[in-house]
Amino acid sequence: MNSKQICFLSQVKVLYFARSADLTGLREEPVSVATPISGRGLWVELQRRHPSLSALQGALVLAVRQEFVAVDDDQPLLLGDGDEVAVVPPLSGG
Amino acid sequence: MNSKQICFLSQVKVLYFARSADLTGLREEPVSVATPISGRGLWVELQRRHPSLSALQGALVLAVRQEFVAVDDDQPLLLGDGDEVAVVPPLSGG
Amino acid sequence: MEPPDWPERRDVFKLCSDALSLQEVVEAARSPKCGAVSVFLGTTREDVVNGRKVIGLEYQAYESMVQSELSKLSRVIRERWPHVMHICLHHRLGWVSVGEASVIVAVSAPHRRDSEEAVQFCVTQLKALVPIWKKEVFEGGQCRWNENSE
Amino acid sequence: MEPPDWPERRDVFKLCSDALSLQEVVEAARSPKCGAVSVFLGTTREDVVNGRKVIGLEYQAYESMVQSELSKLSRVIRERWPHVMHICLHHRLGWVSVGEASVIVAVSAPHRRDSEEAVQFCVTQLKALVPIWKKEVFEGGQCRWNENSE
Repeated sequence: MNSKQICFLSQVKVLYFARSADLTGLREEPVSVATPISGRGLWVELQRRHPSLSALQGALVLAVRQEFVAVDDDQPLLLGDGDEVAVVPPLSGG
Repeated sequence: MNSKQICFLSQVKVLYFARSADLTGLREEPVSVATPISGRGLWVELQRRHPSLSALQGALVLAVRQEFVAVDDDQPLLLGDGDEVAVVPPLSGG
Repeated sequence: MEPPDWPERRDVFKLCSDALSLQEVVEAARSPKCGAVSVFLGTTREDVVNGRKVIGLEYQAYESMVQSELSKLSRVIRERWPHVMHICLHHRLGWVSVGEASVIVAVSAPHRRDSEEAVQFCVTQLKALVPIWKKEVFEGGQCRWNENSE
Repeated sequence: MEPPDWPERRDVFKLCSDALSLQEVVEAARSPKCGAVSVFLGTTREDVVNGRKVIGLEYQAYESMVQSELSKLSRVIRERWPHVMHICLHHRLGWVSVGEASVIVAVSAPHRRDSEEAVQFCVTQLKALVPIWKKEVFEGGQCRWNENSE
């Protein structure tokens, strides 16, 4: 790691819904991520842990602390321990 | 009466609703009219019987056999005994 | 999408002097073929006109013509929205206290755009064309025939 | 017409695993200040997909985010339709058989244009933004996650 970069490791709670829960076999899991991290960075990390999730590529967003974040968003997000990150496949409520 | 004109006398049933019932003090009455008669002719005849009805002038239509007819309509209508003619003040259903 | 051929399509129109039942109107409109039921419920509003408080409404109708106008209206709706399944409309007659429902309309369709548009159109046309009148009755007993402004 | 200042405005949002009550939703939305309640009832449609018959739906939600998205949605509705009084939305979770209601939304306002537009907007935004998912369950037990097409 480059010594000029300062980053922190936070343990976030990742929630899987609908097809993403089927693909990972999980409803939720704790995940350690280097923060700040972007939506894109989170999605790369989640796919690394669960390669099956790439089946959803192009058809999902994330929710970070209950706010939607695109999986190609490069805005850095500062995450704290216990923050919720959700995988949000296409919605079908109503 | 001009001998070339042929007309018949029919006894129609006139129905009064809403404000027209208040103005005439009637819910219905039998009225003899020379037929064929237009919407305009019917309205003239009804006002002759009940001058108070002219308070509704400009804000009502008639219904002849349950079809709306304007009070300035000159189309002749052939009425038979027992046909319904209704005085229809501005609607306020709903 | 081809308009479906549904022999079971229902029109249910009722004038009632008792309280309207929302459940009854919606049940009459529901169908297992439909994903959407749109409903309008019109109620008597608390109102003050020129300082006088409205305590209720008194409805009157030309009943036989109400039925014929509603049948015509149903034909127009089914022509414009051929996917509409059932149409149910109940309207109060006589005395209606403030807060009570005076009309309930429910329309079902497979998809909600049709039921939404049809129920709105139905209420608009009801107010414009169906021979029903209401009188506002004020505290103290005075009253005044109303006029739909739409 | 000046938007009124109504301290009693209510938002009632509920996720339920039992059958929805139309009466409860509409009662929560009614107000003596309002002449109009517009209601949408979404039901599970009898459906056949690729020759397989749908017997029901299984709903799942990100419950805490549903609440926060619905609160945001209410703020947007009240900004666009300042005359809207109450907003009530109940949504089923878990198993819903064909023919049962999965969602009921009711909105009240003094006049019907506001309640009609607001209820439609509410359902559109619910489908687009509120984290709820449904799985179609077919005869024989296969199933498939659904996707709102609007």
